[in-house]
Amino acid sequence: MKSIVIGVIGADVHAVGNKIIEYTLTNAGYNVVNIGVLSTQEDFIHAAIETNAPIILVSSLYGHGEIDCRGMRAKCIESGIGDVLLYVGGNIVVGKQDFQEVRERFVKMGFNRVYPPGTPIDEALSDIRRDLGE
Amino acid sequence: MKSIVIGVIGADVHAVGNKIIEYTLTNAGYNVVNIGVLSTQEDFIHAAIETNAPIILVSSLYGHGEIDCRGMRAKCIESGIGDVLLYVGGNIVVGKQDFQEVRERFVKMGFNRVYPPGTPIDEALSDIRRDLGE
Amino acid sequence: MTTPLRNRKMSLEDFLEERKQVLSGWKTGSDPDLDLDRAVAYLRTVPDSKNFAKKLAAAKADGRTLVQPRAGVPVLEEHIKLLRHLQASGADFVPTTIDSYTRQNRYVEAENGIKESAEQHRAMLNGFPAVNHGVAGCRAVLEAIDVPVQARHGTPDARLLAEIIHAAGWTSNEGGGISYNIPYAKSVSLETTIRNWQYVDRLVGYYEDHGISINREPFGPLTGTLVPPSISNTVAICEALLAAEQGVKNITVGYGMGGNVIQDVAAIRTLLKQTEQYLHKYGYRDIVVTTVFHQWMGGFPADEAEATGLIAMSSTVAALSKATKMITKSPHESIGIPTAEANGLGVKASKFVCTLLKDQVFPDCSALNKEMAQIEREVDCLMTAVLVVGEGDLAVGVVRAFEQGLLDVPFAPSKFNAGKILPARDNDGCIRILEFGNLGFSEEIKQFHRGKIAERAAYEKRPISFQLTIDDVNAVSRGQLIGRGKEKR
Amino acid sequence: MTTPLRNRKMSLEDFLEERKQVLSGWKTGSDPDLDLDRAVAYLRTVPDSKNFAKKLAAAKADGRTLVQPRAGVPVLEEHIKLLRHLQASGADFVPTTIDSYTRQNRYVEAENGIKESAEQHRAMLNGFPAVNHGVAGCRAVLEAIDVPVQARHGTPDARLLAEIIHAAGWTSNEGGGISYNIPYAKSVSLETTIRNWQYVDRLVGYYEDHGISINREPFGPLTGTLVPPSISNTVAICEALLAAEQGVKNITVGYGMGGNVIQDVAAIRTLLKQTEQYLHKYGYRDIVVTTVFHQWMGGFPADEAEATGLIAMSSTVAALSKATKMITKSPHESIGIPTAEANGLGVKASKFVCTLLKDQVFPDCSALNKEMAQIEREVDCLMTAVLVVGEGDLAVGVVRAFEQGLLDVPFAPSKFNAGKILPARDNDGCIRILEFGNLGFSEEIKQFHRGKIAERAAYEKRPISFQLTIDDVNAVSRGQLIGRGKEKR
Ligand code: B12
Ligand code: B12
Repeated sequence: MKSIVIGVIGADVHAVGNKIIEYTLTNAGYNVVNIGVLSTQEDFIHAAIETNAPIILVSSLYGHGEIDCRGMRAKCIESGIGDVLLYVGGNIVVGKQDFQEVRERFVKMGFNRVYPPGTPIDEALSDIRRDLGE
Repeated sequence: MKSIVIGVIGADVHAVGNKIIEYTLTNAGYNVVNIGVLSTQEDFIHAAIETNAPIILVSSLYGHGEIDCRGMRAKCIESGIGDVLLYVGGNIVVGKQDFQEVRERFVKMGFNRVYPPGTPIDEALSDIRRDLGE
Repeated sequence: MTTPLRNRKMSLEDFLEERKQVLSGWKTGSDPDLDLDRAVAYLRTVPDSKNFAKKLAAAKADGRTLVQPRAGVPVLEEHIKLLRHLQASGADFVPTTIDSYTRQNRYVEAENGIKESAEQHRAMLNGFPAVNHGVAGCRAVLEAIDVPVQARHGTPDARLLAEIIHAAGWTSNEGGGISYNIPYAKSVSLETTIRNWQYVDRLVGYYEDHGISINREPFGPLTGTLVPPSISNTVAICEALLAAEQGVKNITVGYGMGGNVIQDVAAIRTLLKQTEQYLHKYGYRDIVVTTVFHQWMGGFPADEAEATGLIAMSSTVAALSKATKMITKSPHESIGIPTAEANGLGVKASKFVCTLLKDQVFPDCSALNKEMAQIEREVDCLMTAVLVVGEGDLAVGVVRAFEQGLLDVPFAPSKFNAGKILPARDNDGCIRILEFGNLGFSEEIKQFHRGKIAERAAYEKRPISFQLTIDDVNAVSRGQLIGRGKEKR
Repeated sequence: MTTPLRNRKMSLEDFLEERKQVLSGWKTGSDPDLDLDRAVAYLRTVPDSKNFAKKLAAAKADGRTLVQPRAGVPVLEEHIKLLRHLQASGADFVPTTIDSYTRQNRYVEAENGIKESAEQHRAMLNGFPAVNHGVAGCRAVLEAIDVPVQARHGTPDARLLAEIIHAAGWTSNEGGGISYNIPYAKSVSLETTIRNWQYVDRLVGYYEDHGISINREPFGPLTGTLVPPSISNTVAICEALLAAEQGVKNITVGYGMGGNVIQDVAAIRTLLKQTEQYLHKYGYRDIVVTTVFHQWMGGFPADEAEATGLIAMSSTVAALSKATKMITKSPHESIGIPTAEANGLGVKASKFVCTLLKDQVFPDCSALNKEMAQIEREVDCLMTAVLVVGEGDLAVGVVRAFEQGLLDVPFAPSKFNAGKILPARDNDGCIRILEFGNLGFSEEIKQFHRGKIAERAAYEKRPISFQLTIDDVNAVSRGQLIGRGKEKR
């Protein structure tokens, strides 16, 4: 069973989506490592190292996602998991912005996949499967 | 007491505003000659001639105002009341259009004053007073 | 026409005889697809999902409120585009609003309007001239979309229009001899329009006899302006009875939102209940009655957000009242005929609310029961007055009742309407009557209304007068329900 | 702190002692305007029209529902512009939503956020960092507008924030030791937050002692997600009692719309009734209690027209429930912090509905009475449980009740919340409980909930499971209230 690290980054306490993601991915057959809300980049990375997870799903709902996610890829590289898959979703920036631009910003920051607001986790499942070579 | 001719032009049956205009102008001290809904240009002009009214208030609500009002000034001139004041108000064109343009179109057609949707008759009263030299 | 007006089913012969003349009213009347056998054959091919009558019956069984906008533009391709957009926005039924020239049977002017609209690339008519477009044009509309289509208009003489739209597979037609006369005409007699609509209903009866379900919808809101529910409900019941006599089997009675939530729910509930009661009483037993709630029909606020607020508030009341259908407005209402986009926004907001509330009902309660009982009493009183003056004949009764002001609709343009009553709101915002003219109310009912209005006037510390009515007419577009006097604003 | 947590008014000395430390938390704490005498003097100059407490009391007397949006941007000038726009849109009160760094007392990051926002000309923070802006900045806000200002946040330790905003003339502060912990924190103990909020309330008590009315508003909706009314009402009552003990005199208890109209009206009515009852019971008699209804607090639909529909539908319910205030959402809700314009649209639509319905009330009826009685029973049961485990002390009781799961909030991030209960809707859309954990409900109450959920599951022909909860969480944003199983969709 492959492990997936999930959590909500930064000073963000939105817990509902996180619980739904845990439930859905567990049902889909993954070993879900949920580090919960108010998690730092380090929390995510440590959890991934510990459980040998090939993928990290970062949630950010509250608007500070851009600040909170900066440098995360570099930290992964430093920690020796430079090729871990990084997904991010939720309401990752402040306000209604053109999502093409937002995506580019996060891709530049080293995220492999970037989801617009309200994308239900079910819709991301096929991406996960594909990226994990399943 | 000065006479004011009011009515609703064309195949238009919107009667509510017309009744309110009658009530308001009567209260304001005018002799209101109300020819009602479904009135033709000729109906307005005859009423103005008969009552020696210096002003005609055309209402058009239903959207065909532009077609219905064309040539009205010419008909007034033909009938010998070329200098009668012509006001038009209501919802005088189809749909939400830029009102500057709409006004110009009606001014070109010979209307002295052109009112945007929902202008209550009370707001036009001061124009009437001024234009009648009161 | 020589036979006197009676509420009696037209014989097939008379109908077919009159039909020849009707079809000769405009060139499109000679289309071979107007042959009744061919029309029936075509209507048989219309799937249930596009049948208005069937979809409404199913919604009633489900306890859902379905939504339908108003919409119509002159040019065929544009009209189809518009309806497709509304369908995509969630409309359960699509309309085709007919232009005002067609409503007055002025087909030459309608023809000019189509041409000019096509040339100028903007709509010069306020609707779709269905008669000019003919059966082929109307079929093109039906075939381009996936939900049932209805004609909505305000036509005193809609005989040719009805022939064309039904032969084109449109399975519903709005209107009636009273509701498409009194608010929509000035000098057409009720006798004429009732006859015309007997024909329209007889046509539907013909189709029913041939196994084709077609819905008919009296226009409930009348002038849309402070109409007391008992008056509009009485008119709806009369038209339902007149339609049933001609063989109509699927009727949607309507009501335009008044603004007091309890009165609105009471109005829809009694409308359904009393329409069914009266139909049964007069022996029409196999008729499916549904209801339609019209979102606020009076002057709208100009601000689009406020207008949308009013639309969704109307939807909340409609859904809780369990009306079968709701006619939606758009954020452009106070300005002009909406763009497809604005119209779609109205549909979306409305549909969202109705779907959200589909499992909920306004609860039974004494305030509601009292208002229902009041409306029922008033309707019974008016119906009795109509039948008494009609010496037992409903059609005759309606004509005479309007003549004598026993039935009277506020703000109506028709000279066949007495125009003596003045409505105003009471202190809760319910629509009551201030001045009765000769309205067929009992003294007891009048006392009730007087008391209610007096209560409000006292609260506002001002005399009872037409000023209350005026203030109430203007109130909603200015963000108030009750047009309060200065003291209480 | 050495004294054990107790629900007892802080002595003036203890308060002033602690105050020194609080003010040293960030450089803006040393502003001389934070001197209490100077602050009182400034607050005396704030006109009644900008006093939150007074405006609410007047609205309650009038039976009106006033509206307030959420809003806050990092840069001062931009924030003022935003609030002015909202005021012009009709907001009766303006908010200042505080950014999430400030909420965690991370003032350094907040400072960076302000700078970066100014440089990049777009908001990099999700709110207004009031502590960083200090008394002068906050006064500039107050002075730029004509209605009362409130801070809205979610801050476990809001002591410094409270000091700054009140000294700046903001006459209301949202939050509480439970409601700004359980939904907003992960590892801050309830003991800590209750203490912190005792301080915040004691500060308000100080002002009250000096003749300054200041409103306090526990955050009613908690996680905003399927919270059964009895749970949020119990928390609100506990916080009202805790605040009253510290000398607060003007309290607004809140509730987040659930979606079933009757349950929502019942929740607001019982919230007012029981809060007043419990305050009286414990000897707090001179307190003005008002209510605030939050428009739908869960996931919103992405479509703006649908979102506006939901906003206006919420407003209809709020107005009929006679809540004193309503917190509005915007058509951008599901996407991100709204533009000023989108926020203003939400205010306009909401205000229009509330004004239109100001003379109407949801009628008394047995369905409503039943739901009210149910909520009251549940609240009494939970309150008893709290006081029993607290051995008579409310503060202690709250801490222990959460520890033991006697009080439990669904979907809360806090590890001091048991997180064992699972809510789900019944067949009418009322929020009930599926899995009780250790919730302090009597067996009789549990049976009631089980019966209601079983009814729904049977209707949907599926087992009772967490899937119901999940489907309900997602339902509204997808246009449904009840997340029906496949069989009944
Ligand atoms: C009530 C109403 C009806 C009722 C009318 C009942 C009756 N017989 O009176 C019914 C339901 C029957 C109806 C029918 C139709 N209506 Co209609 N109706 C309205 C509505 C909702 C309110 C009108 C009203 O009574 N307002 C209250 C009165 C007091 O205000 P008022 O009429 O605007 O008049 C005031 C001012 O405008 C001003 N004023 C008026 N004239 C003048 C003139 C001058 C010189 C001045 C200074 C001021 C002035 O003073 C008046 C008093 O304060 C409006 C939309 C709206 N405004 O919200 C649509 C509206 C006017 N209707 C419209 C349409 C299209 C129709 C129909 C063609 C189609 C349909 N919907 O069925 C038919 C038309 C039939 C026909 N042949 O005319 C459109 C017109 C579209 C356009 N211009 O682009 C509107 C704008 C709705 C819309 N957005 O689509 N309607
Ligand atoms: C409920 C809610 C709250 C509750 C949260 C309770 C709790 N502790 O969980 C409360 C009221 C406490 C709250 C507080 C705040 N909130 Co809030 N909140 C919401 C709301 C209404 C719903 C969120 C939710 O639960 N949705 C339901 C779940 C199931 O959906 P979801 O969270 O979107 O998650 C799903 C998908 O997004 C996706 N997903 C999520 N992450 C990821 C990651 C990947 C990789 C993938 C593939 C998919 C994915 O899958 C999930 C399951 O299907 C949203 C707006 C909305 N969506 O309508 C605002 C919203 C998220 N909140 C917002 C804000 C600003 C705040 C506050 C800062 C301010 C405030 N309003 O008080 C505070 C933040 C406090 C903090 N420090 O975090 C903003 C964020 C703005 C922005 N990004 O521009 C929003 C968008 C509202 C708005 N438009 O202003 N909030």
